[in-house]
Amino acid sequence: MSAPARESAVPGPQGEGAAVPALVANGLGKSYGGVRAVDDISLTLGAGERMGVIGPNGAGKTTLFKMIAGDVAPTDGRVELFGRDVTAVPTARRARLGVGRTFQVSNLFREMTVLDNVRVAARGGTAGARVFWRPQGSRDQVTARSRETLESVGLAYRSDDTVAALSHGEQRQLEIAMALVGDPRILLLDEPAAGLSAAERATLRELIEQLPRTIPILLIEHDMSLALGLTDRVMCMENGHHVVTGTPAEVRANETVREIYLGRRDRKEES
Amino acid sequence: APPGAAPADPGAADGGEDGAQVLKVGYISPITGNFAIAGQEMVDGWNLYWEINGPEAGGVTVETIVEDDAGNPEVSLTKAQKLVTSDGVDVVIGPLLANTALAVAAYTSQQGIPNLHPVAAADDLTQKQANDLTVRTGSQSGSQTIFPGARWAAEEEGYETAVTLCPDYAFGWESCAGFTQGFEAGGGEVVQQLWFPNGTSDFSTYVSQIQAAGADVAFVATAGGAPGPDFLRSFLGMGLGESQPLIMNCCGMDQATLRTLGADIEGFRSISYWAEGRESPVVEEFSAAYSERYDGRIPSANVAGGYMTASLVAAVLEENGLVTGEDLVAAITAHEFEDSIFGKASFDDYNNMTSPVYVREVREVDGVYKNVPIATFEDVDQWLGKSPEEILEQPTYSQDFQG
Amino acid sequence: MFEPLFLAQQVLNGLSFGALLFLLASGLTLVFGLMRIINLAHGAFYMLGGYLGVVVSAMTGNLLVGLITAVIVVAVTAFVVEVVLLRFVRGQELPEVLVTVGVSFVTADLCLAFFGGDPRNLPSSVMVPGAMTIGTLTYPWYRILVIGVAVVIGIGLVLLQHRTRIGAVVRAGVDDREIIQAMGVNINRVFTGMFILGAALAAIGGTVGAGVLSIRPGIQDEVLLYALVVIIIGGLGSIPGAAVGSVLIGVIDAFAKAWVPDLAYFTVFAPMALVLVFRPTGLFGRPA
Amino acid sequence: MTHSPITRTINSPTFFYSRTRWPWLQLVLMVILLAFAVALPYLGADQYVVSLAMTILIAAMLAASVNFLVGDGGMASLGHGAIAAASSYGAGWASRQGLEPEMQIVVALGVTLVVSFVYGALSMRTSGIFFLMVTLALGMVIFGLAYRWSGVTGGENGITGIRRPDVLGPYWIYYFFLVGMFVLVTVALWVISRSPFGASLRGIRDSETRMRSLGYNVPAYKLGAFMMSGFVAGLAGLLAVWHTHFVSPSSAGVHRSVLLIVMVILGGVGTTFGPLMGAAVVVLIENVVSNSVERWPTLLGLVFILVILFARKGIMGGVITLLGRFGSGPPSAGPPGSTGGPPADPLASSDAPLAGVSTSKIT
Amino acid sequence: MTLHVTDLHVGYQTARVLHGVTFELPEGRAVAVLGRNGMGKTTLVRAICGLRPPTITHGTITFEGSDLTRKPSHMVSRAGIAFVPQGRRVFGSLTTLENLTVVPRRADASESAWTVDRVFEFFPRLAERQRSMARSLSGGEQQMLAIGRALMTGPRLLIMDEPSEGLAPAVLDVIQDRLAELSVSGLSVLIAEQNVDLALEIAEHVILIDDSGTVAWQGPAPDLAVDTVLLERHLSI
Ligand SMILES: Nc1ncnc2c1ncn2[C@@H]1O[C@H](COP(=O)(O)OP(=O)(O)OP(=O)(O)O)[C@@H](O)[C@H]1O
Ligand SMILES: Nc1ncnc2c1ncn2[C@@H]1O[C@H](COP(=O)(O)OP(=O)(O)OP(=O)(O)O)[C@@H](O)[C@H]1O
Ligand SMILES: [Mg+2]
Ligand SMILES: [Mg+2]
Repeated sequence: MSAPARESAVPGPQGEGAAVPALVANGLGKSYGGVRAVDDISLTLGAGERMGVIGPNGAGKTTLFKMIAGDVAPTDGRVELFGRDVTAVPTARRARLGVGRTFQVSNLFREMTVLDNVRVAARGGTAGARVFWRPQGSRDQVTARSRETLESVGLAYRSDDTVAALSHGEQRQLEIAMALVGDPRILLLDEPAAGLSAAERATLRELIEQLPRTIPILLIEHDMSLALGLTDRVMCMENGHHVVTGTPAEVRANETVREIYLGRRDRKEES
Repeated sequence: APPGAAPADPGAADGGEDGAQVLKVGYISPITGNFAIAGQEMVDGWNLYWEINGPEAGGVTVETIVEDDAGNPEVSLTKAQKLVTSDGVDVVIGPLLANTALAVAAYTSQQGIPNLHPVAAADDLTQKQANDLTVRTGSQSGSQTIFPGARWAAEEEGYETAVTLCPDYAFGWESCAGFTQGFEAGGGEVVQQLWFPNGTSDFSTYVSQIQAAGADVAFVATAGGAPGPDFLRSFLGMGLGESQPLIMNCCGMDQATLRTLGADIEGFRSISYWAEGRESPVVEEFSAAYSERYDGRIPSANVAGGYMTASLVAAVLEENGLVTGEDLVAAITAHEFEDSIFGKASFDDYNNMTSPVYVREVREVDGVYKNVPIATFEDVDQWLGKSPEEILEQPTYSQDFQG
Repeated sequence: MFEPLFLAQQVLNGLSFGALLFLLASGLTLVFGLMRIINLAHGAFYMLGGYLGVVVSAMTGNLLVGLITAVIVVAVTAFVVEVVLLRFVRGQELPEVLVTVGVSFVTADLCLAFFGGDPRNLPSSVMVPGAMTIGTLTYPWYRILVIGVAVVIGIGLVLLQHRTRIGAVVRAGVDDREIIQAMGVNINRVFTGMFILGAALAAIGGTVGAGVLSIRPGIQDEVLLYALVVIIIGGLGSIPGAAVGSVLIGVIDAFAKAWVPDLAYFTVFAPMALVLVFRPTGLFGRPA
Repeated sequence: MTHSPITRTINSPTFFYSRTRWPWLQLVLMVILLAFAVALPYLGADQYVVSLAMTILIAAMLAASVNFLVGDGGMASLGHGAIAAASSYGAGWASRQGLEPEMQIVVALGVTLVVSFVYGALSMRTSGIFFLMVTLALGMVIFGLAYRWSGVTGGENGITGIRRPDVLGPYWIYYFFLVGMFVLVTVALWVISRSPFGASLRGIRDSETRMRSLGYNVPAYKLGAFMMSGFVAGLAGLLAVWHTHFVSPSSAGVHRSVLLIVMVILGGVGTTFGPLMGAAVVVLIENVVSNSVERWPTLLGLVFILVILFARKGIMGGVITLLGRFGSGPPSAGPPGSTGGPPADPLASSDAPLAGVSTSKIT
Repeated sequence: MTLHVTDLHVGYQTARVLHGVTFELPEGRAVAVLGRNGMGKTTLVRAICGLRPPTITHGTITFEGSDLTRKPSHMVSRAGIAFVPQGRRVFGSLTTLENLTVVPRRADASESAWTVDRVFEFFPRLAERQRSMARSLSGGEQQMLAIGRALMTGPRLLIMDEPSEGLAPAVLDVIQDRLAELSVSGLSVLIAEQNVDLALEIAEHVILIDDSGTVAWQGPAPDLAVDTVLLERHLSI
């Protein structure tokens, strides 16, 4: 249908016998009534590749994520994960294929303890989650990994509190832990640093950097040091459209991007 | 035996130390909930008798424990169980509703305790599920009452076609079966039968259908409560009051209906075993006593049932002194009333009351509305002119089987 | 069964029953749809209003006096219930359920103690007498009046919801009570007002409805069930939805009773089950 | 689907109790209750009192099945009375066919599983109030069937004379059997609720969207939970019919289901012994207090209101809070460095009446 | 002085958070509250706005001479304090426009005369989306709406809890500029922020809250901006 337009930077490995790209989005579009939230976006995320998505508020970044994750059915276009067309596959099945994600707005189990949040995330929809004949262990592998992950985001000391008693930033930390704990094969991070203090941002940055390079990451951020500092490529969107894709340096230098998005703060930083 | 627990001793209450004899009565009735008014009336009738005549008969003191079942069969059963095993009553009276009555009767008969029914109308109580310990003491069965009235409608009033509207469950099927058989026995034809589900509150559709059916007479039965007035409101509203002859059953045109609709339904007719407007000293005495205690109200069939049951028990105690168990039942069913509040009453082999049936008309008598008899049929039994065997062998009444 | 006269009459029957259902349901939609309070005492308010309406109209011979008395007494009751009880559990559905069930039990039982168990109807002397006649079709004026009252109330509520700021304030309060208060709205007072309005509508329904359905013990549960069904079919919080749901149920009920009488038990609940299975948010409902 | 946090209040107190918090309390209570239950017939209780205890136990089992669904799954069902009734009718039908009492078990539980499956399948895509209404509608359909399908159900008169197996004949043996079944059901539900499956259910209760994005097949979990809860309800239905030997449409009515939810909330949603407490209060008022108090429905209503006013989390919730005051203090450790300490008294009390919005998910 | 907070102790049922916070906010000035996640910024701000929980156990809050301690939040709002909550919390089932018009305007707010048009001028993006349900707005759009909504009450003091969250960098410039303009007309600002750059640019005065639940440092913003030790110790920068 629509041409697999602008997608360019990393040549797709099609037909070359190389590893299948983790994610291929092809001409994705989404309309809400008259609003065209996303319009003809294509991108390919190769194994181990880290890509940033930036753009002004309301550009369609989150909507794009939702189409990839399966929350929202695209009006046009296709999504492939690990070489498989998943356009019609429901969210849960995509997650079981290995999609891990954070939500822009924390989406947590508010009445449960922090540890239980992570444990439920760790089990995903696997058989382990269906065990009903014995209580959750406190020393099993799932619990151990959950505690480890909490430790790594710096939230271990709150393990036994209910989420409702966490501060906003702490909830954001938990959000990240839940995305990481399930051993995802691809990570979609929607503004993971929002609400985090500088210290926690640094932790987050380390955390992402230390992730195995094999896990491809799609990252939405308004914090430029993360969006540009952690990624190999950056795509900028505006009003649902694709504006430019390139290396962080290229994108930062792009006049349009500076005008519609970055503002003077970034310019100042540079100078 | 149960560990440690002393088994309830049903005989313990009979002989008090001072030799006074006591008949312990457990009285189950819905005093709260949706059927509260009927249930309360049933209790009032019973109490009224003892208040007038004193709590003693034939040297036996009658002690009553009243239990509320709220019209729920499960609760009814629990209460029956409590009365029998915990209070050790000699006889259980009630409950009111047919389904609760059947459930309790099954239990009490199994326990060897007599069970008297002042109001419950289910045919089965004294037919298919009849037993030696269960007596219908204050009412008739659903089909029994309607049968002669229906024949009268065909024979005397000359109606040739009829449409019926009855509730869609056992009581309704039985009432309509009584009507159908009686009407056909009188040479008429039932052209259409309508059934309304329990819980119907808007009757306009059925009224339209009755109107559309265009039969000579409409027979409408309800089990008491709101459906009677609700139906009549629609019926009158559509302007059928003048044009469509109507006959109702006992409970659709009971005092509860008269109290709320009174003047609007003057002249309306119904068939019942109870007629508060009958000119008879016993009825007037009873009526006056009741009115005096219950701010001017006129006794309904429920009150009458309770009162009748009390009179029976009293009469039996007078004659025999304290009797319990099957003896009590035998004594009751052997008793005959020449002139009870229902008229001449006796019992058949299946412990059902054989008594008159009245066709009644709503009239204003001294400023209150009463059902006044315009035709009377004496000695009506529950066999609809057939033999007991025939009736017992036929299928249970339903929409599809009306006898 | 299919003659035009009969059909016309059935349509009117369906419409007037639907109008009655709307009267039962409108207050509940308001409270439940806008405020998300599952007010299980709604039926009890209807009952109380109905009894008062009947008794006072009969005493004064004037329907309007009865209506006003009913509205006032029920509104005061609702005020007490809201301020003394519900306010402490607001937003917590399960405790709300228990409190309103409790209120319903108490109210209904006290009504029984006070008004007795007789079914009560408006005396015909205070009702609009007579019937409308068009050709061979006759239809009671009172039932047409019920349709009229329902239409007026419906329009009023739609205007309230969409043309006044109060509608938006209530919806905002449901979305986030804490924040609307922090924006300077005394949301407790607004909610109390809405709750009282809902109860007052129940009282109007009870009084007007008493000309068609007897008020009696047990009516509170029946009314509540019907009202719930109607607003679920229509979609929570949608007044037009409740109107459509009412008429739909009314008409289905009227025709089903005539055409498929054996299914009359299911005419109310089967449509609801179907709607919910195929459109879980109701006909006019938006996903939450 | 935009997930919005908008309706959420930060810092809202949790409405649901974690069952893990007071294990010793649950244990002690369990032992005390069990000892009392076993001793009851030896304390001179007559048959009626024992029978009343049986009624409570059965109601408590039913309430426990509802409690599991609403406490862990956030699904408040108004159809559990009807499921239990379907099971009772299964047993009743078998008994009418002259089948052995043992066969009743097969028929009753078979019917239960079918009915629960249909319920679950039709309701699993809904939640909150919509779930409530779907289950209500299905319950009404069963109620209608019980009334209308009189060839099988005996219509409104119901089915009488349903016998239980002879081994359970004497009432006190049956009583001990019921105590055993109650313990079994309670323990089973307790285990399930603490299991990974139980945690998954609570996840669904709190956020279905999150669960989907974690890979959970949400409808399947809900269906599973419904089947489990339905099974318990069906079991209770069978035990009920063996107790009263009788079933009628009123047992399928909404009234019963409403009372079940009421028992659960009264006792404390999500607590292990809440259902028993709630059932005991309701059954005792309905059956015992009604002997002496004429206006007992008013009393029952007042009890609901008072319990909620003074213990918003129900009877057991109140007990736990009360013990928490005297007990080891709050379970939460403060953030590192924050001077935790026991809560100051004014805090403990003054938050209560104004505490914000609960996120319990009924709507 | 417009706002006085004196020796404020605040906590929750399960934990005490603030142990004696004292500061002042002069009229037309901006004060920033900084601190790492979970240090109690939101707790402080909510306590001032009269939101519960948390509960104030000790201390006083006065605004323009009147005592606001433990006043219900609508009274606080009517006194002239507007609030941008953390996490946006717009009214999801109202449209963008309704979100702005639903809030009552303060009686004596005429001079500042906030109108829908003026808010739309601030955030043109909102004008485009004015008929959309707020719940369907993007995160950043919701944040703009939350700020616009607070302004619509016509406040004398604007309290913002992390207003920068989710906003694109260019929008922050706009906010900074507009706040500067507004302060000229006497609007005071209290801002809790994670974006330290932004906070230091907007605020003249800074309060640092640390994990003891007390004010670890307060002083002029420029002082903090150059004090790398402080920044490192309390904000890990
Ligand atoms: N369910 C919806 N209905 C209508 N419009 C929607 C819906 N969801 C998103 N939109 C619109 O689509 C546009 C893109 O939204 P999206 O959330 O993808 O933006 P974004 O790029 O993530 O922005 P931000 O940086 O602010 O998070 C917005 O203008 C938003 O209002
Ligand atoms: N409702 C609550 N019950 C108990 N503790 C709470 C509650 N809300 C917050 N807390 C705790 O109080 C402390 C302060 O929280 P607060 O939200 O004020 O932090 P904050 O400084 O705003 O953090 P952030 O930058 O993450 O928003 C935290 O440790 C938090 O866990
Ligand atoms: Mg976004
Ligand atoms: Mg905060």
